[in-house]
Amino acid sequence: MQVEYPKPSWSQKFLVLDLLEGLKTTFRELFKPKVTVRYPEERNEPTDRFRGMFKFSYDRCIACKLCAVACPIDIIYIDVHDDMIEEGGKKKKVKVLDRYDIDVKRCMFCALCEEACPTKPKSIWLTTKTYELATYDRNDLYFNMQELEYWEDRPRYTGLPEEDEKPRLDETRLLK
Amino acid sequence: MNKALLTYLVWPLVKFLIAFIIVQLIVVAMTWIERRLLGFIQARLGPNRVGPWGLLQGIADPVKLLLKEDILPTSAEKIAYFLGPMLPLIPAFVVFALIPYGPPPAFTVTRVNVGLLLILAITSTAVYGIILGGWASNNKYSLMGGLRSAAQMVSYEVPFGLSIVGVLMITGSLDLVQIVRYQETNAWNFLPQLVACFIFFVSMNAENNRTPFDLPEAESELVAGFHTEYSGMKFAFFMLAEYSMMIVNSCLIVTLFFGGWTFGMFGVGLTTSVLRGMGFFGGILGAAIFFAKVMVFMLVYVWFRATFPRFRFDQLMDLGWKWMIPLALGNIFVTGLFILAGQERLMYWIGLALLGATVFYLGRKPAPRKGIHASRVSEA
Amino acid sequence: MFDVHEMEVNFGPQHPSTHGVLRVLLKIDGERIIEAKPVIGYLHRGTEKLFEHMAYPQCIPHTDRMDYVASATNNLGFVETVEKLMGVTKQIPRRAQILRVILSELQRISSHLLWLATHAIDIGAMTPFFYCFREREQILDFFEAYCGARLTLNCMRIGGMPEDVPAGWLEDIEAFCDKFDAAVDEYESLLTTNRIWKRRTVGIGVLSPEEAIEWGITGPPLRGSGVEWDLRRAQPYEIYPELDFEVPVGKNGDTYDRYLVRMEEMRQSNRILKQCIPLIRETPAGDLKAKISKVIRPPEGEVYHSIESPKGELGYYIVSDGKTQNAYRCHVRPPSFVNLQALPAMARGHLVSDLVALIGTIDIVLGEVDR
Amino acid sequence: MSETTPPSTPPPSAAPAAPTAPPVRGADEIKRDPLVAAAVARAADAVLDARELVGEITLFIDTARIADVCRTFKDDGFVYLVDLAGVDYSKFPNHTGPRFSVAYTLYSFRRNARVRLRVWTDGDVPSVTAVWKTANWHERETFDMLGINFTGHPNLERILMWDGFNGHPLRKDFPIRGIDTGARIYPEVFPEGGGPKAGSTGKPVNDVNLYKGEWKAYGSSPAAQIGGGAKPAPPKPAPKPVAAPAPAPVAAAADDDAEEEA
Repeated sequence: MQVEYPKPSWSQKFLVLDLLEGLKTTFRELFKPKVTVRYPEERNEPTDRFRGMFKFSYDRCIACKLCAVACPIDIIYIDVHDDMIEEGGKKKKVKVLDRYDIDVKRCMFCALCEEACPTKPKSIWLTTKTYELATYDRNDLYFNMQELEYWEDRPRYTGLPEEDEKPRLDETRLLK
Repeated sequence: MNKALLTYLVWPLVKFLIAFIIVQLIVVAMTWIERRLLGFIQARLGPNRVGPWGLLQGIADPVKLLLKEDILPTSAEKIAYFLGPMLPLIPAFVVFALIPYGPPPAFTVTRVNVGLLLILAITSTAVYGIILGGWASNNKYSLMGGLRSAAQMVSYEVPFGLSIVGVLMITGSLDLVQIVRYQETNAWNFLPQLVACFIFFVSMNAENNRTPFDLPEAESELVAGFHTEYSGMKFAFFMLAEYSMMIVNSCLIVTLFFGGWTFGMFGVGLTTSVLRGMGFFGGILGAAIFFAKVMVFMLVYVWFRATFPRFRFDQLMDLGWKWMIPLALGNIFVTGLFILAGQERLMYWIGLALLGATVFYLGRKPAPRKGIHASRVSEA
Repeated sequence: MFDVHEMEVNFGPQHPSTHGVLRVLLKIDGERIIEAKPVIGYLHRGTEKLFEHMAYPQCIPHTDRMDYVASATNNLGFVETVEKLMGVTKQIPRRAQILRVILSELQRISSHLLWLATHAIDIGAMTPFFYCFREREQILDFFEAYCGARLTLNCMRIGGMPEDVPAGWLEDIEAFCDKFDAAVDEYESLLTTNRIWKRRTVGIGVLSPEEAIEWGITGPPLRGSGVEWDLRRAQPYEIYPELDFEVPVGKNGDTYDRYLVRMEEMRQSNRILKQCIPLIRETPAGDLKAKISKVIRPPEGEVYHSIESPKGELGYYIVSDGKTQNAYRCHVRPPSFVNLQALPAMARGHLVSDLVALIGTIDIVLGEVDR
Repeated sequence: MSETTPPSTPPPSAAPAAPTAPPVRGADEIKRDPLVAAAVARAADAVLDARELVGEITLFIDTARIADVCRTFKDDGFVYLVDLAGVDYSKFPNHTGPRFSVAYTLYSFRRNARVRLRVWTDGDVPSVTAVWKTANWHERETFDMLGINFTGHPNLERILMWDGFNGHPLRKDFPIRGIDTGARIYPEVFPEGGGPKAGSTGKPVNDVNLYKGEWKAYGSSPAAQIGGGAKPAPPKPAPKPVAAPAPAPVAAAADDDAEEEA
């Protein structure tokens, strides 16, 4: 289909109507409602499927490592050891989760780990509707098992650390 | 105290200071108004954080710029680099002594019988600072911005001046007060001189590097044009000069084409004599009308900025030399013919007819273009 | 006196209108471009190398990051290629196919809106930018409602779609579609007839159809040159054969034609969306995945498959060794990379200001150029 | 452009393969396919082999004659070079023969179908930039990523990596974590070895040369040097000496740690 080219008439050209048309549009827009949100005071509620900060449930996790396998960038670190417990007089082998860390600063929030999780309900999920993850220290974005489960209770940021304690940009990490 | 000293030195200085302060207040206000209005046009809110409705933005910005580090590029030409932001300020400020803000004599600073020429002469020197700043920054983008600015100023100075000639022929004076007095007894000059008014308006946009013509600082092409390397207070000076020049040109177009401080035509309405009859309050009212009109044009600047794309450099030159100048010359010729024929009133009607036709066309809904809308046509 | 005094200017990589980190080495005489040489690679992340080292499903989030303003079509291209290699293209459930089309057409609109926004602001019209973003935000809201992310969607899976549509989603899209044509009219009222816009775009960067094919240009730039070729029509995938839409073409091959073509494409995408919504309502809910094994291990072989991304032909060339779960080699044919190649030819003889318009009209995304 | 008008329905050759395995055609049969028959007939001796998978025809071409064959195909209607991709087959299971392969995907608007030409090479391939202008960047990219020399290319330099980069990232022996390129952003602040300079911050310098041995080994391995270096290489480039003091040449210490247990 050939696109149609506008062909203004001579009088329209003479009266610069093409320019005035644009002025009309902008003038009309002046009185239309504004769409911006004054962020810290007003917030848009994320949708139910919004992929935000992780949440982990130790009780549900069966230590199957499927999430770590599914992760495209290998930021889920899991250590497991086998343990024997007695249940109803029988000895039973269970996996015990020693370590479940997520390096959230490298995460790209693709939610493949959530998709891979076999438990129902999921033991790792991202639909927490939390997106304000900025910190002053990179290391604060490395979450271990407890932090992943109870990050709401993590101590809030209280101020810049002292000059000596400030983490330095470590080039080794960049090169890796 | 010596009466002559009072008349020729003290009072003008006081009046100039008052006018200067008002103008600077407008500049400060414009930094907020422009962005706020742009925001509203663009479906957003604009600066609304500093003070109620962001009103204190105009103060916060200069404070920030003052406190900012003043960077001097290592390879810059130091003297020229410093002079760059200063030079445009001088003409931008001096001109305010020449503009009649209200009914004379109380509300004019000085009354020069060739005031118009003097203003043109002074304002056209403002470009030196921009060229100097652009060149001295030792940056290719700055240099290109400076050169563009120079070419643009030179080109548009001509239609700018020529468009005024028609007004001069009608009013028969170079004295701004006389021009205003003429307009209150006859129609405002934009009616008989609609074409000249258009040319003047376009040229003044070009002179001020405002949006359809903002090539010297075209941020998408030249990063920031001539002030790429400027920061802090020097940058603020450039901005101050630009906004001051915008106000100067708005004052000029109001004075020349829109009846200055008066609000009435054919001797009806708030003419000078009526305002004088009201005493000092009348003078204040006249000045208020004047600045209200000026503000309207300042807002139109913003409106244009929100609407139009930018010309290309050669097209800008084309427009100036191939369209604006012939059009201005033709306007002079036609005006002369009308004056010779003694049919000056006829020009009003032509101007009115043109305005009416524009409004009529604009009010109509544009016919949908068939091909582009084929998707919806086929569905119907 | 009439010597040519060349000046070399580094246009980018940090420049407001190079759409990322493109660097163009310019040789200019005054403002006229004698030679423009694009220098790319500043955003090279080795995506192809990464693809060789991760399983096929893990690659999908990485395809998002190539053309990051049109990630749904990137996903679509990748999953379709793998499906073609596995020979399961025919088994994809219809609902998943329609959903893929809906997502990719929404993505096309959003990508074109971003193009229009940046193209207009490059040429100096700043207001269309905000109007476009207003509508684009709504589309991103749809994406967020569907898959939880706004930009890097990761919204398709090999063999189907991950999730069904959320409640009320289709109604929202319908409401958006009804309003969208008026929004395009609004953008056009600011630009299409505007004489300044026409002066800036008509006759700039003219590409003849032969030249365009010689340079391998695809997508709207090719159609702007008058070649009626759209992969959705030429080699239809998903449910495109059933849909009624036009392929707009220009005739002069200049920037203005490319602009008109893209504007019309937005309308046509909208039209496709309107057709898709009744179609998806007819299909049973929840039928979204083909019955393929969870472990994806395609047979040995090589395959090239391409789809019509908003920017042109987005192709994936995958070599599989049949033994591992990851591609032995995955080469991406990014449309921007190939289209950008014509920039020197298009820019020669134009002014610096036109270069900005040309970069805008090619519609490059540096994430895709450099990968 | 009457030729570019696509037919309203795609020919069956473009349709994706049905799940039931299509009958496997022999090489001669594929060569007689109406899609490629005309072009193959004109360059019959250069077409070594033919294969078909999911409806896509792959023709194996004599490396030395690829430019001529491409010209033939272009004249026959395959006017559009879709894609040009190099593959390093060195770690392909059960692969013998030349290390690299270059695949040219051509498209004919008239037939609305693609065909793939492939050549095998150990380093040199004649350039097809004279046939299609678009091949220019494709070949530069393939050279950059895989180190395949395209002889006759007008401007064969690196395109995605920077000039002077040593190695070709998409080769199978290139470590996925990258190599030490020696690039330092601010040499005086961050000297060779990384980390802030001693004394500049009052802190001890960190030792960052974690993978140095491996990098050096890679830089001096012969694998990194076929057609390596920044300059447009001559047809048969001599191995370029690296500046780094070469330790005993180690076979490419490619440590692909990403072959994960996925």
